[in-house]
Amino acid sequence: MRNDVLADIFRKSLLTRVFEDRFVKLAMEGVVPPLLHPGAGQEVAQIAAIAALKDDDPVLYAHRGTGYMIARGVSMRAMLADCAGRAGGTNNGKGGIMHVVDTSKGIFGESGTLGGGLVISVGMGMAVKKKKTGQVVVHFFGDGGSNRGTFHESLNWAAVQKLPCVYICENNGWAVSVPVSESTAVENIADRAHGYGIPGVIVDGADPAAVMDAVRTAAERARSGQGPTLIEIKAIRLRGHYATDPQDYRADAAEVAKNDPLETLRARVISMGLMTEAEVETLLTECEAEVQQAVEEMQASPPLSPEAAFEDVMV
Amino acid sequence: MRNDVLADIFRKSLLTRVFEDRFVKLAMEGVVPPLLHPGAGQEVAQIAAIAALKDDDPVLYAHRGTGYMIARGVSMRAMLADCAGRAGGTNNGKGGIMHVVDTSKGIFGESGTLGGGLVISVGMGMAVKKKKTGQVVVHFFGDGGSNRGTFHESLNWAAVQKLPCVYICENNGWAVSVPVSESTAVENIADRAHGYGIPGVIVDGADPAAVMDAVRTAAERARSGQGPTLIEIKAIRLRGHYATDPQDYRADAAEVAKNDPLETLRARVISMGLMTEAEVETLLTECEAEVQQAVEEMQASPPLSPEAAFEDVMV
Amino acid sequence: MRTITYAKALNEALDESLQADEDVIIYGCDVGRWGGIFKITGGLQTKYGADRVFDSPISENVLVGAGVGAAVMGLRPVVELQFADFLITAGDEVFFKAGMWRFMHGGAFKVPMVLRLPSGETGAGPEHSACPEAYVMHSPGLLCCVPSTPADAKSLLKQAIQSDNPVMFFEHRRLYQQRGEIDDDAPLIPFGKAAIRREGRHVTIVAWQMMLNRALKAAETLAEEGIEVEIIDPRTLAPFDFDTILTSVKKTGACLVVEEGYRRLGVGAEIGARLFEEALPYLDRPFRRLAIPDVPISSIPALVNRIIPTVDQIVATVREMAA
Amino acid sequence: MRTITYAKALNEALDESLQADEDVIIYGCDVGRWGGIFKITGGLQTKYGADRVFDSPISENVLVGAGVGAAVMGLRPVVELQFADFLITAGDEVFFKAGMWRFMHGGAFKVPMVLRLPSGETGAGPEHSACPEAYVMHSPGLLCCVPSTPADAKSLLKQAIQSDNPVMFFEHRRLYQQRGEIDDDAPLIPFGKAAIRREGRHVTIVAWQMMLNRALKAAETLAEEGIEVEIIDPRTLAPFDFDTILTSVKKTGACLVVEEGYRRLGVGAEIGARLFEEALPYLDRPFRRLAIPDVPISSIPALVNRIIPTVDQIVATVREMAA
Ligand SMILES: Cc1ncc(C[n+]2csc(CCOP(=O)(O)OP(=O)(O)O)c2C)c(N)n1
Ligand SMILES: Cc1ncc(C[n+]2csc(CCOP(=O)(O)OP(=O)(O)O)c2C)c(N)n1
Ligand SMILES: [Mg+2]
Ligand SMILES: [Mg+2]
Repeated sequence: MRNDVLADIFRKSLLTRVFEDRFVKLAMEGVVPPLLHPGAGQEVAQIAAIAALKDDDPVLYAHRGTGYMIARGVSMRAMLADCAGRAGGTNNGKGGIMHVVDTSKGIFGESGTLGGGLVISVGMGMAVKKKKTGQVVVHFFGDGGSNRGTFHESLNWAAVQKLPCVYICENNGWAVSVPVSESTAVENIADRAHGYGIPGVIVDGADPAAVMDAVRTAAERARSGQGPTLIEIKAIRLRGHYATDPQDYRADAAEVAKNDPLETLRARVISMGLMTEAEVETLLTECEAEVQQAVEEMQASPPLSPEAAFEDVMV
Repeated sequence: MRNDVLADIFRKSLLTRVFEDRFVKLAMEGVVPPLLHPGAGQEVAQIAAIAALKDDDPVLYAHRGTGYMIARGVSMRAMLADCAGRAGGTNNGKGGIMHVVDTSKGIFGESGTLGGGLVISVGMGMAVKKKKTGQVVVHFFGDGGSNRGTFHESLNWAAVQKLPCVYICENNGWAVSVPVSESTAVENIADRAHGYGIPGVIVDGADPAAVMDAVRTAAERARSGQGPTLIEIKAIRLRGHYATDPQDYRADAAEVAKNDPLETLRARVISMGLMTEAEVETLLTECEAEVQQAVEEMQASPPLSPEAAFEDVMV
Repeated sequence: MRTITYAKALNEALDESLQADEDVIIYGCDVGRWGGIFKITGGLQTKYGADRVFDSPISENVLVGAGVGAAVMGLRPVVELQFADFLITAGDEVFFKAGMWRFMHGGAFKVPMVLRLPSGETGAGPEHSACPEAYVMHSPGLLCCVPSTPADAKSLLKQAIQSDNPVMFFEHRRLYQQRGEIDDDAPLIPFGKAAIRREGRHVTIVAWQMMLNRALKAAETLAEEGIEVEIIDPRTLAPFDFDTILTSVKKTGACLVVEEGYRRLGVGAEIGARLFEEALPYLDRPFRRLAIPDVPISSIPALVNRIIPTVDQIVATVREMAA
Repeated sequence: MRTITYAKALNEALDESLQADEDVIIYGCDVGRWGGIFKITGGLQTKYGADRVFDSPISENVLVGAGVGAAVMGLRPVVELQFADFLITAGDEVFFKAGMWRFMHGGAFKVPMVLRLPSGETGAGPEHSACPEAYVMHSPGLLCCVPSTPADAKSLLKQAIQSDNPVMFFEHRRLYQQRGEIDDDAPLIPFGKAAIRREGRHVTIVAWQMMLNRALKAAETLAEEGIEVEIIDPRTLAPFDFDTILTSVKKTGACLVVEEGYRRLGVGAEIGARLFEEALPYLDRPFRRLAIPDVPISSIPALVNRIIPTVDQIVATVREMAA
């Protein structure tokens, strides 16, 4: 893995963390609704995965975090505007943080019903295959969502058609308050690849190089017409399911906090000599300033007209 | 395998074949609608599977054939009445041949949407487990139906809960006109068991002893609280998808006809000395007479009142 | 008489039903250990054990379908979907399996299951915000409850669990914290019996749940102007107590339906059509409906408030009708 | 002018659309090699290749969902579900994904997909027999076609494929073999324009597809008795041409809706409610609906015929209305 790539993953992961922490604060202040599902603990892997793709490979995501968007350079101001009901958002007040979209950056949105994006990814794969655009369609989703029937229908048909799709399951061990072990009959979601005759790969979500490798291999496979891959990222959920979740169902929170992949990456970046402690501090300050600016710009944007409720239904 | 059991499987398979062939004739004559999906080629395995169960193990089936019902002794007269719209049927004109039901014989019906029975089986498994009845819930379905999302959701949750369920997929190579290879990403449906941490077993549908063994093992496993099993029966579809299907999409029909499991079983029963050729002929005549009697009794039953259309909606 | 919240009323109904009948089980995402994302099942797993109150995977199709299967075998499952919208996600299981499994098997089965459906706007966009009662009311084979008060919530939920038919039970999230009196000795409210929440003689309003609250507020303002509205809360949509509406409209000559569902082919459409069928000689003034104007539900309060009927709109509409 | 069947008209529309636009693809169970279980896609795979016309697994959720995904990326998928009922089975994908993917992403996408939905009674029971248009018409974000003649079928299907919005296209199976004239030079029929199939002055009947045929037959009998009905075929239910109905009812003063869907909250409910809202001064006689009386559809002809409106019922109802 190239050093500059690693540094960039660190920078974007840090920015994501700062952005989401600020988002949660804004939610507490009532500036935006508390509907963010923080991605803390998963940003490094999300951003590493995106780093292994081409910029125009379309991405569908689930609800956990904004790493995908930050990785692709979606405007933080716009995401905040989506939530605060101000002009200049990505979805004009229709979808809040759940449906951030920016097709110019390959961000293709989210299904509010879990697993709903899987079926869409199949059609997107059909289209890029037919149009021979060379793109790979990538869908991120959670362990919980992988228990929906759409997972089965989608992976099967994508495999039959050898579609250029990459399925990335971020297994963070929880679906709201339910641990994977109580909802899912296998330990590794990747084992399910076997039922579709496709590769199933497990990677450590704290290891950006491993994530990039796996995604790069899967994307190459997809691009060369060999069909989809299922990648399982072993992840940790550092925060609650949603911003204000008390997590009173959870005993592992403190334990998990010790293994924050962002901390691991920070230490690595420093130990590798890519950045000094001081440079990391400076970077943090820069991230905070960047987020601050986004917040201010968002707040300077006019509120959406209530009449926007009637727009965007049909062409 | 005991000889008397084998002979009984032969007898019931022959009766099923005779019954269904007569059904198709009645359909041509306009006595019943042509909605039967003939099970020819699959009866031996269906009946062998039922032979491995206890009489009160509840069975859900899909649309292919009537072997399950004949095996359990459901009245042929009643099944014909269901289709001809006469009194004395099992579903009072509501469901025709698709929804034959006789809970006293453990026949629990069919979902008209493929895969719809899978989800129901899970709840039935939950109930017999909770009530500790010692029953095993058995669901038969086709290869095509196994591509529905309900397969995934059901097998996962049944496995998580270690429900006393046995899933039997009759893979006859076709879903109407679509060969399995074009719709399904794996060669063996049984491989999908891997994604649910349960045993996946493949058996030859022409070998009743093998089918019985597999089902008995699975039922024991289920009864002892170890959870579900997925059994794949490699089957052949001798007839068209429905009674009058021209099968013009199909090149393998003649080839397949050479391997009729009922013929194999007949030869075996004779070669083992369980029956003579003459006894088999007599049995055939008896089956025809039994079917004839069912037809006559059905025709002697009064037609349903059209007002029955309003009954059975709610308790 | 005690005063409790709607949420507590639901919890008590579940608790007492679990207590009364060993065949009652409860499951759904997060309902067990955590007591549900809206905390309606709180404490029940601890009290009744994880074999009667338990969590499920995120698999709405099997959640509902298993309810049918369990019911068929003699249990009384109470299943929670986290958002009422998800009944669409489990469409086959709701409409064909719960609604028709008995029918298509000629009455061989009873399907005593309850599907709990928290409804109403959340700010989480169009898949998490609807009041999709109309789909249910259009479909044969399903009962449908829409309780508006803590007392009704408790009574109807107990009744639903005791029913031998499948019941779609809509709980409005915005009512969870609303308090109301409850009489522990009152008999259970029968299905298909509307409540007259306010008597009046000028205009009949039909409304339930959050819209009932708004109608009641509007009525106060209108009363000050001398306009007396009669407000009818259907309590169950299937069966539907049309007679109470008919009697009222024969008196007032005018009817407004206020609902939080989509307008086109909504509950109001059925009420309007039936009045036109059965009460034409009594209809003095045009029928009116306030409902979501056939656009999906956004995620921003300002936009959402633009499409869900408000107290002001109710007041203005009734004023026009009474003019 | 040529005379062709409704089935042939649909096949021609697909053929010409595949010919005209490389982005059109067709898939569904059995539509490829076999040309569809109702033979509507016959010959198309041979002509356009298996990468444009192809078979699918039995996976209704991904069939519809992939249509949305393909549409979003610039294709124009035409997806067949074998039975219109199955739109319930793919409820999430139909109502939330096709209907709302554009909306919830603030207009970032177009969703030019067509879902072909063969409807009407088959004798195969309640999951294979419905005309579930009402669910679609109740839901925002979807267009809805219900062509009744070969000419309409061809024109509306071509229009649907060219539309940048998702279209639910109901084809009635009982019409497939019906023949009708078609003018190859006629411009495409716009969405939202009803057809007056017969002019009259006593009673307005709204009906489409098989019920339109029955209404037309009934009209002949009634004409012999001096009762002249005006028959309106909406052609599309979303958008819905209410104005044509309004104009007619202002003339006749009486309206009967005949539909093959369930009665409660059906299309007729909406028409009745709107007339009551907008035409009260013109309404001489009570509104009437003939529809399936809110029971699931059986599998025996005698029982099915008891619940689907008949010519005789239409005649009798209009007679009462005109009396
Ligand atoms: C079909 C559906 N069911 C339930 C929900 C409610 N819900 C939202 S997120 C969530 C948990 C998701 O778990 P997982 O997929 O593991 O993602 P994570 O939150 O762990 O990132 C649930 C149950 C939903 N949005 N859609
Ligand atoms: C959800 C659903 N989709 C499609 C159909 C129509 N259909 C009925 S049988 C069948 C083929 C089934 O194939 P398979 O499951 O392999 O069973 P087989 O007919 O081979 O026994 C199809 C497509 C249906 N009934 N339900
Ligand atoms: Mg998770
Ligand atoms: Mg098959």
